[in-house]
Amino acid sequence: MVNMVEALNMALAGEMARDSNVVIMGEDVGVDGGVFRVSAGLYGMFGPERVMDMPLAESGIVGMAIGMSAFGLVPVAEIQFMGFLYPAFDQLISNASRIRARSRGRYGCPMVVRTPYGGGIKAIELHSESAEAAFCHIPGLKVVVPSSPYTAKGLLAAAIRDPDPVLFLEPTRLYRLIKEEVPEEPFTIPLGKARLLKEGRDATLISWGSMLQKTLKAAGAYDVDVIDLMTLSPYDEDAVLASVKKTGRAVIIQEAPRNCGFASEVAACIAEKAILSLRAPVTRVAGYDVVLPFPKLEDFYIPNQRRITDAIEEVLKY
Amino acid sequence: MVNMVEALNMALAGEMARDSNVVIMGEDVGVDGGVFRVSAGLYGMFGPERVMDMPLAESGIVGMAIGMSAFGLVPVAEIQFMGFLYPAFDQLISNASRIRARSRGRYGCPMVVRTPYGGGIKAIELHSESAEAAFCHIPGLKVVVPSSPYTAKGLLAAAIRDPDPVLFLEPTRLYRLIKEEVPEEPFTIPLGKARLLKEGRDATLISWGSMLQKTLKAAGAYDVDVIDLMTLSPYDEDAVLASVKKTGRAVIIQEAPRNCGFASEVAACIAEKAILSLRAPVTRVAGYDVVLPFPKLEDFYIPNQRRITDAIEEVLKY
Amino acid sequence: MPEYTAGTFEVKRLDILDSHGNSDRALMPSLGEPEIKDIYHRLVLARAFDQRVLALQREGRMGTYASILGQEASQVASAYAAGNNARVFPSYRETGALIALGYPLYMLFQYWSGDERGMRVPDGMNIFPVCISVGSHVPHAVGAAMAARIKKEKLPSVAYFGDGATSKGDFHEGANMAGAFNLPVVLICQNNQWAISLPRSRQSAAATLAQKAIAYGFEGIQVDGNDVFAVYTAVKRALDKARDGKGPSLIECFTYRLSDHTTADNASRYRSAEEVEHWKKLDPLARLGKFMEKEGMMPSGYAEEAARQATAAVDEGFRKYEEAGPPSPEDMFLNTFKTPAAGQMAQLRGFSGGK
Amino acid sequence: MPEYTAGTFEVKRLDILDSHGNSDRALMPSLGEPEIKDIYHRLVLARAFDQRVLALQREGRMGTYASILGQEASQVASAYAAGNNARVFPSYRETGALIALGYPLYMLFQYWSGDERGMRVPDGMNIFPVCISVGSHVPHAVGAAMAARIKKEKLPSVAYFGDGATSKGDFHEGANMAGAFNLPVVLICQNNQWAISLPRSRQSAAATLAQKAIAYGFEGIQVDGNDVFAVYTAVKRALDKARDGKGPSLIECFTYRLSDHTTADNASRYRSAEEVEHWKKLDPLARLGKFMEKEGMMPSGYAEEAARQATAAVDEGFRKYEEAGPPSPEDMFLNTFKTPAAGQMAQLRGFSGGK
Ligand SMILES: Cc1ncc(C[n+]2csc(CCOP(=O)(O)OP(=O)(O)O)c2C)c(N)n1
Ligand SMILES: Cc1ncc(C[n+]2csc(CCOP(=O)(O)OP(=O)(O)O)c2C)c(N)n1
Ligand SMILES: [Mg+2]
Ligand SMILES: [Mg+2]
Repeated sequence: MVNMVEALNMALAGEMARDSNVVIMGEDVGVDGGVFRVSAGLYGMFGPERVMDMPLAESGIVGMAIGMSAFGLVPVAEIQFMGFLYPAFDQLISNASRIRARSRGRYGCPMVVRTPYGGGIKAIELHSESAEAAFCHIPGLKVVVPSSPYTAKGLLAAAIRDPDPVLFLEPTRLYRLIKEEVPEEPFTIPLGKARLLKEGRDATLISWGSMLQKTLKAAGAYDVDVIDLMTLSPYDEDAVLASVKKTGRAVIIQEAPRNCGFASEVAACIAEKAILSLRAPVTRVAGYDVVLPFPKLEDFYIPNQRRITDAIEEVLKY
Repeated sequence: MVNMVEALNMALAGEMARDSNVVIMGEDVGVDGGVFRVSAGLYGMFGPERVMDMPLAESGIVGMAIGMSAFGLVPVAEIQFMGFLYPAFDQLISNASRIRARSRGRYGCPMVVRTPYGGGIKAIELHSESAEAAFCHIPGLKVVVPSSPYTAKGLLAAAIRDPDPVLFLEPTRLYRLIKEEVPEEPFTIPLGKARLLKEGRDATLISWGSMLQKTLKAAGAYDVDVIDLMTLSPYDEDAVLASVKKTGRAVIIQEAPRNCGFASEVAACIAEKAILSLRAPVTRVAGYDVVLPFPKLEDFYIPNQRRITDAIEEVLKY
Repeated sequence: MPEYTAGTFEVKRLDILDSHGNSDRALMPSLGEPEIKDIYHRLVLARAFDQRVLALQREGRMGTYASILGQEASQVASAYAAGNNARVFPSYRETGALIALGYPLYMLFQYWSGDERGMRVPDGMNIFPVCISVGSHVPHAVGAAMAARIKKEKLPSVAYFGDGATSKGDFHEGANMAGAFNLPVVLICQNNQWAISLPRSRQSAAATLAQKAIAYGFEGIQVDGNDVFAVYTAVKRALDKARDGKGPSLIECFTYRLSDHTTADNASRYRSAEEVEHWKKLDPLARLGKFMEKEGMMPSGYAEEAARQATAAVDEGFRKYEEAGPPSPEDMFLNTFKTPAAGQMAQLRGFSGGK
Repeated sequence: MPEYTAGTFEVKRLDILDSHGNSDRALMPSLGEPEIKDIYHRLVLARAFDQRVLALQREGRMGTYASILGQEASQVASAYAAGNNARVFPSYRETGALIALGYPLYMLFQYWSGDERGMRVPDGMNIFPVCISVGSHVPHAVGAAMAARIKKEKLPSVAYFGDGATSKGDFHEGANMAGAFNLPVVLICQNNQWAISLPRSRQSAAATLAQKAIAYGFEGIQVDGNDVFAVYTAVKRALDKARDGKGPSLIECFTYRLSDHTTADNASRYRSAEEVEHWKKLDPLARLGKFMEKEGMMPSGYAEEAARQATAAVDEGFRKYEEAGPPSPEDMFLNTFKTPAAGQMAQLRGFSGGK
C-alpha cells in the first residue's frame, strides 16, 4: 500500500532505470527530494547529472527541457506549484507544443512537466491553483491528471514514454490522502483514455484529479456512472458520450473557477453530441469566478460534497 | 468614416486628453506609432512621458503597468501581437488580476493591455493567435473584444475608465477592413454587455471579434439572431440565454482551436441554463485542435463562411 | 587598438560593524543614540514576532511561515532608511522590514494565518502587498517609480527579494527597465545564501550578486547584511541618489537564513550544522547589542526591558488578531472587481455560507 | 577593509579588419586563401538571397521578411566557425547564418513564403527551427548543451539573437543557467543597433551588451560585427573554450541593420538617413572585398563571377521552391502530435479540403 507521492517516486525510479535518457530537473529536486518529496532518494541513486537542482527560473527550466528533449534526453521537469508554472506558459504554448509542427517532425519534445495543483493543504497564495483549462487549450500539449496512487504511477510512466510534451498535474491534496496497492514493476496507463469508477443508470458524474474523491463520496448514495477523465487533453470524448447517452444526465465537477474551465469543454461536447439523449441540464459544479482566497476561506471556495450532492439531486429532478 | 485603427487612435487620444494619468507604453508605440499605427501621432501630441517606448520585455511591460496603475496612472500597454502576450501570462494571472483581492481593495490595477489577435493577415508564426479563452479563465481580469471601428472606440474608452485590469483584443484582420461612422467626441460602450446585430427566430449565432464579419455574412440568408459578445469576461449570459430561449438553436463561432475555447463556455452555459428550450445540438464552429499553421495553410484553418453556413443548416434540420 | 578594453567595472563591498561590535568610525552613518536604540528595538520586535509565529505554527495556529531569523539587520536597517518616504515592495520573507515600518502586528498574524485582511495595507503606509511569486514584484516597483516620476512624487521604490529571485526573468526585465529609464528604484537583494536547498554558489556563477547591476548599467554594491550600519548606509545612499534623479541601485545584503526555508522545510536535509553554527556567531542582533554596550548605550537591564516590551507588543498584536475573528466568506465575492460582476453576485446569492 | 573592492571586471573589444580592408596581422585567424574565398562566396550568396526575397516580397510572392543587409559578416563568419560541429539556434534574422551552414535555399524560400516544410531541417544538419518569439530560444540552446554534455557529444550550442532580445527574461534565465552549469554555449548577440524603432541606447543602460555576461559569471566580448575575421576569431575561441569544458561565452557583434526591420516596417519614420549612410560605408562585404584585393585574392572579374554564381544558386533555389508546390492542408492535422489524437483524425475526416 503506497500513497501517491510514493507511487510517483516509483514511476520516476522505474523509468530512470529503464531509460538512461530520462532525467529529472527542478528546484530542490536533488538532495532535498522535492518540496513534496516526490524525487526523494533519486539523487542518491542516479547522481547529480540525472537529478538536477535548477536555479529559480521556471521559464528557463521548461525552456531548457525543450532543448534537452529535442536532443535526446527525456526530461521530467518539476515545477514546485502550479502557481509557478505560469511564468513558463510562454515556453509551453510558443515552443514545447509547436516544435514538432514547426519542424514538420524533424524535432519533437518528449518531455514531462510535473506540478502539484489544487487546494486543500491550506498553503499561502498561488499554492492552490487549478488552471488546467488554460493549458488544455494549447494544441500540441497533452494534459494528464491522476487521481490515485495507482493511476499516478501508470500515467506518469506513460507520460514519460510519450513522444510529445505532457503536462502532468498532481492533486496536492491527494498526495498522502489515499493509499492503495500499486504493482512494483513498471506499467503504463494509456493517455487519452478515461476510466469508469462506478456504474449506474441515472446520471453521469465526470471529474478528474483533485475532485474525484469528493465526487465518489457524493456518488455513493446514487445509481450513477462516475468517470475519471485522467487525461484532459486530448480527452476521452467517447467514454463521456457513451455514458451520457445511457444516463441522460451529466454533472461535471471541477475545482477551478467555472468560467472557461475544463468542465465547460465537457459540457459543450455533450451539448453538441449527446443532446438528444439529455433529460436534464448539463450541470457544472465548480469553484466560483473570484480570485482564489487565502487559506482561511479556501474551504468555502473549493466545491464540497454537498455542492456535488445538490447538483445530482437537481438533475435527478428531471 | 474611419477604420478600426483610426477609431482606436481616437479613443486613445480622447482618453489621454480627458485624464492626464492615462499613459501609453509598449514596444515601438512612440515615434513609430505602433506596428499597426494605433498610436500614430500620439507621441507628438503627448510627448515621451505619456507615450513610452519600452525595451523588449512583455512580462516587464505588464509588470510595470501593474506598479504604475496601483500608484495613480492608468497605463494602456500595447503588446505587438497576442503571441507575445504569453510571456506576460504570469503577471496577468498572478498579479494584475489579484492585487485588488490580495490587498482587500487598498490597491487596484486600472490598466489596459491591448493586443492584436487572430489570423488573416498572413503573418509569420505567433502573429495569428486567438487564445482568448486562456485569459477568460483568469478571475479578476476582464477580456474585451471589439468587432468594428465604433465598438472599438467605445469599448476601449470604457476599458480605460474601468477600475480593474482589462485585456483588450483587437482583431488584426479587421484593423483596416471596415470603415464606419464613429462620433468624434468620446463615448463609452459598457463592458459586460453584448449587442444584438440581427434579429430572427430560427437560431442564435454567437460570435465576437475576428469571426463576427464572417458570421454576419453567413447569417444573411437566414432568419437568425446574431449576437456580438463584445466582452468575453465577464460576459453577457442574459443576452445569450434570452436569445437561445427564443430560438431554441445555438451556433457559436470562434477562431480559436475548439478544445477549451470560449465557445465551449458559452455552449456549457446554454446546456446548463437553457436546455429545456433547445431544439438542436449546441454547435461550435471553431479552429481545429492542431498547431496553428504558417500562412500558406492559414485559410484552411480559420473557420470560413461555408463552415458557418453548414453549421446553421445542420441545426436548422432539427 | 585591435583587441582592447571596452569597459572596466568594479563592485564594492561595505562593512562597518564587525561581529565583535566594533565599528569603523569613518564610515558610521549619522545616526544618534535615540535612532540606534530605535533600530535595536525594532530588531528585537522583529525577532520576537518571528519566534512567536514559529511557535504558533508548531501548535497549528498559524499557516506555513517563512522565518527571518538571522536576516533582521538587513531588513530592519533598510526599512528604517526607507521609512514612509519610499514605496516598499516586499516578498514573503520581509516580516522584519514590515515591522520596522510599523506594520500592525495583528495584521501580520492575520496574513500568516491565511486571511487577506492582513494585507489590506493601512492607508497612508507606502507598502505593496507581499508578493509570493518570486521576483515578479520587481517590475511593479519599477512601474511605481515611473508613476512617482510622472506624478512628481518624491517616493522612490524599494523592492526586496532573495538570492534565488535574481535568476528570474522578471528581476532581469524590471532591473533593465529601471536602468533604461533611469528610475528611482532601490533593489535590495537579501542574499541569505540559500534558495530553499539551492546554495548561492549554484544559483549563479556570478561571484557576487551585486555585479548583476553591471548588466543594467547602474551601480551594485555588496554589504554585510548582518551589520545594521552598513545596510542603513548603503540604502540611504541609494535612496538619496534615487531622489536626486541619479537612477537605480542594486544592494546585495550578504546575510544568512538561520531557520528552515519555511515551517514546511527541513534544512538539515541539505546543509551542515557547522555552516549554521558559523553564521549564528554573526548574529545581527547580538552584534548591535555589543556595539551599544561598548558605546554605553546599553545600561544593565536594557536588553531585558526591550525584550519585555517586544513580547508585550506581540501579545497585544496576537490578542487583537484573535479579537478580529475569522474573515467572512462573502468577502471572496466582493473583492475580485471593484464592482462585482453580475455572475459573481449571482454566485454570492447562491452561496450557502457553509463549508 | 571597510569599504573595499569585491570584484573588478573587464570587457574586451576585438577588431581585426578595418573598413579600408587592412587587417591586424597579429590577430588574423588561421584562415587560408581558400577559406577566405569560401567565406566571401557565402557572404555574396547570403546577400543575393536576401535581396531576392525582398524583391519577391515586393511583388507579393513572399511573406513578411526580415532582411539581413549589413549583418552578413557577423552571421556568415560566426556560422562558418560553427559549421556542423555545433548546434545552431537561430532567430528569424539569421538567414545569413543558415546560408553559410548550407541550408537549402529552396527551403528558405518555403519558410519565408509561409510553408512549414521549409523548417524541416534536413537530417544531419545541426540546426534548430527559427524562433519567432524573441529570446525564447536561448534556454533551448542551453538545454541542448546540457544534453550534449550528458550524452557526451562534442556539440556546443550556438544561439543567435538581437540586441532587443537581451532585455527578455528568457535570455537572462538561459544565460544564468548556462553559467551556473558551466555549459558549452556560445551566445551570439547581433547588436544591429535597433530593435524595430528602439535604438540600442534605450534598450539598456549598459554601455555594452557584452558586459551582461558579468551578471552570469562568464566572459563577454564585443567584436566589430562587420569584420569577418574578428567575428570568426571570437566565435572560434568561444567554441574551443566550450568544447574544453570551460563554459559559456557571450559575443556581442557590433553591426547594423541597413534595411527596414522587416518588409512591414518603414525605418525612415524613426532613424536618420545620415546614420544609415554612415553604416553603409562600413559594409562588411565591400570590406572583405578590399582586403582580398589588397591580398591579391581577387583577380579581375572575381567579384562578378561570385555574384553570377550566387544569382544562379538563388535562381535554382527559387525554381526548386516553385516546383515543390504548395503544402497539403492535411499536413496540419498530422504534425501536432507524433501520432494524431482521435479528435484530430475526426477533424481531418470532416475536413473538406476547400478554403
Ligand atoms: C516563481 C516562483 N517559483 C518558485 C517558488 C517557490 N519558492 C518559494 S521561496 C523559494 C526560494 C526563494 O529563494 P530566495 O529568492 O533566495 O529567497 P529566500 O526564500 O531565500 O528568502 C522558492 C523556490 C515561488 N514562490 N515562486
Ligand atoms: C517576445 C516577442 N516580442 C515582440 C516581438 C515582435 N518583434 C519582432 S522583432 C522585434 C525586435 C527585435 O529586436 P532585436 O532583438 O534587436 O532583433 P532584430 O530584429 O534587430 O534582429 C520585435 C519587438 C517578438 N517577435 N517576440
Ligand atoms: Mg535566499
Ligand atoms: Mg536589433
